[in-house]
Amino acid sequence: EEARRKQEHANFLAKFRLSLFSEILQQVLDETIKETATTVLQEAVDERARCVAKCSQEVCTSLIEETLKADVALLVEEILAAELQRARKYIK
Amino acid sequence: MSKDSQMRAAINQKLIEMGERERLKELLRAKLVECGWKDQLKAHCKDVIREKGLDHVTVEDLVNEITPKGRALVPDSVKKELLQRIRAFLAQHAAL
Amino acid sequence: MSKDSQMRAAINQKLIEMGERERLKELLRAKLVECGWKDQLKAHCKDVIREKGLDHVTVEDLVNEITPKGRALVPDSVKKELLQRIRAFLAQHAAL
Repeated sequence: EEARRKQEHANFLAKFRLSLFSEILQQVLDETIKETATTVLQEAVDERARCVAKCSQEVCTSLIEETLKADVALLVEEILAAELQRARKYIK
Repeated sequence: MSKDSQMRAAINQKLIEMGERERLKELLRAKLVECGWKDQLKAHCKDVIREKGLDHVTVEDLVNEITPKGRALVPDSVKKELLQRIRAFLAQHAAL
Repeated sequence: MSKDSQMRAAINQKLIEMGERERLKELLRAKLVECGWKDQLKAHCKDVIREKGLDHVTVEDLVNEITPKGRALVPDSVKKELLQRIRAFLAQHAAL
């Protein structure tokens, strides 16, 4: 009877051990996988937002620079031409 | 209540009361970081996002996509250690 | 090609495709006239010509001389408005 009881208990513990093991493994994996997916996705979203903000700023700066370059050149040409004309008139 | 379920309930209560359940989970989490599993999982997440495009993937999609790989990547040594810890606890606290 | 340069290229392409880049330049020009930038720069240009003498300046010299001032004179509010417009455009049009 004692031997039978011991065997039954050993069987119970073996089953319990495995079920506890699977339960803990599954729980921790599920939690960690969800947490990792959430974090990585959020990081990717944040990283893109940072990149868009930085690049928008750079595009804006280059657009201003391009416009200034063209406009300053035009302005200088106009003024120089006007000044030359004025000088010529004066000499005449 | 059968004898088995009574015993199960008693051990479960002991696991919680003694904080062993949380400790087992903590151990597993730490081991998963230590063995590089978490980094591999992160890298796999990034691959999936890159592949599908950021605008076409939700947390749920990502979880569904990476779970099989996540499960498969758990090293046997980590599983073995967890099982060992459970066995030791039961040997100490679930004696006949 | 780095991520940043890919993104910059994508933004520029979208702005050009939709004609927004030209509209933004026009807006900038209008704002620069409105805030007196053009008048200030004209005056500065004339000062430089007077200072150096008409016979001793070329278009290139003058451009090099007054460009830094032209850059510095662009009001922050104008830069801010332009950036705002780019952001609004991207939010509306670009799946970047």
